[in-house]
Amino acid sequence: MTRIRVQSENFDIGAEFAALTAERTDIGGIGCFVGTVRGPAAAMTLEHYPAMTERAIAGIVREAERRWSLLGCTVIHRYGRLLAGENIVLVLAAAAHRQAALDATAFLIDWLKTKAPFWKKEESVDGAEAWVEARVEDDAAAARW
Amino acid sequence: MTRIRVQSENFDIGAEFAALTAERTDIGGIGCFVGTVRGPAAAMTLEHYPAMTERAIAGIVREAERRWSLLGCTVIHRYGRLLAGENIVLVLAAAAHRQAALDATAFLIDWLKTKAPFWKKEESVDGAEAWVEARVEDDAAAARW
Amino acid sequence: MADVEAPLTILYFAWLRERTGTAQESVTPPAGVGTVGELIAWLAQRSPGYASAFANRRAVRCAVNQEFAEPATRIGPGDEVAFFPPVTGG
Amino acid sequence: MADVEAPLTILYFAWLRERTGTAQESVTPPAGVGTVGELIAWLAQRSPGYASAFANRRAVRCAVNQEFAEPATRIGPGDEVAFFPPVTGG
Repeated sequence: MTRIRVQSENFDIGAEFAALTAERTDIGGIGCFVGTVRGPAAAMTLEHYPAMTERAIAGIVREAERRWSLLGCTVIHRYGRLLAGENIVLVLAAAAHRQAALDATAFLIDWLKTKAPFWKKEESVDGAEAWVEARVEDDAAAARW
Repeated sequence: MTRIRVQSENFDIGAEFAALTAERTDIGGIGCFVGTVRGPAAAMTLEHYPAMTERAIAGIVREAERRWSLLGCTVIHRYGRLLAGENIVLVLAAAAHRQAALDATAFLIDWLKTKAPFWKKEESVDGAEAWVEARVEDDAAAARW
Repeated sequence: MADVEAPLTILYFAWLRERTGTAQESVTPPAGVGTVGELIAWLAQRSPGYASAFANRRAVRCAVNQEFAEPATRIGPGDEVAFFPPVTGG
Repeated sequence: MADVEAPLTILYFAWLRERTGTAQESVTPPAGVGTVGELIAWLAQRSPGYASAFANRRAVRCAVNQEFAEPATRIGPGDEVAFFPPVTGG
């Protein structure tokens, strides 16, 4: 089962694990990644391209499902203004064996970072704003898969 | 902050995330792995070596902290009889950047699998019992780090 | 596909939106504008703000009808073309 | 370190516990038993159950005082020695 949501509100990590694994006895491992707003930024505003975002994420999830035998997958990405420490993104990947679950989790976040249409603007504590620049390391991380 | 627990009762994944990240603004990503009892086994009994278990896990966590700049780490491992679908183990690793969080998570579960003193006995649906054999793949996964 | 003559919907995100001063517009490029690259060249000469938005072509990404596109990607009547910096979500 | 003459605490886990029929015991090995490997050789000749537990030495792991040990690891008076199969937790 694939769940994709793009939303401004926070997500409930425990509830998402429960929804992914409820009534299942074929899962052996669930990999998870949660990305959060890291200081020293006071806040971050995430802009996205609504008409494209869900389909871009769905394409990334399909690619993960093509590469690994996944038994379920959840991607939730927030947009809007988020304070330091708040959750930005949740990735869950369930599989019979841990290696598939862990690899798919890393793949999903690496590709989300470079292929999902989100842009971050950071606010420093003194109120200055700056668009976050794409990192070369992120391209390298996405390209290794 | 390092949290290690060896217990028979289940754990609350959402609460463990919350405890790891509460009041923190230095974390950029949290990696997580949850291992579960996978069918067709009806249940599994986990035996462990109480005097050694926590110190073995603490040694594995120290090794992770030596290799990556972690901002927090949680390992909870259950013992006793667990039904298919139940949680066995939780690993959380928080870091400023996602690669450290994801790598540390994979490292921790790979090393727990081969260096923490737990043994699993599977019960099939017809009541037959058998000790789970160590897998060569697990040794290979632990050795790659 | 023929050169573009019917309106295109163009979207701008992040600092491209700020520099062009436009989030969305409907434009009809002149004959001869048939690819993303040709569209960029035409847009860039419309105003200093647009010129600034497209000054560093290597920093500009594009999607046509919500799929990532290249400078050589052909565009046609009614297409939705979006310009934005390299993505930084996740 | 001298040969073992004082009691050792020995623990058995998983199928080693089942085959020896023992979870924990206190033993005083004879002089000449100063390493894990020597202890295994001595234990294995105590009964058919113990022989069966230690029949495949490659399948037996050991910890001395809660630290993983090798056949060459020396053991001394009062040590806690545990025998178990390769671990399968996680």
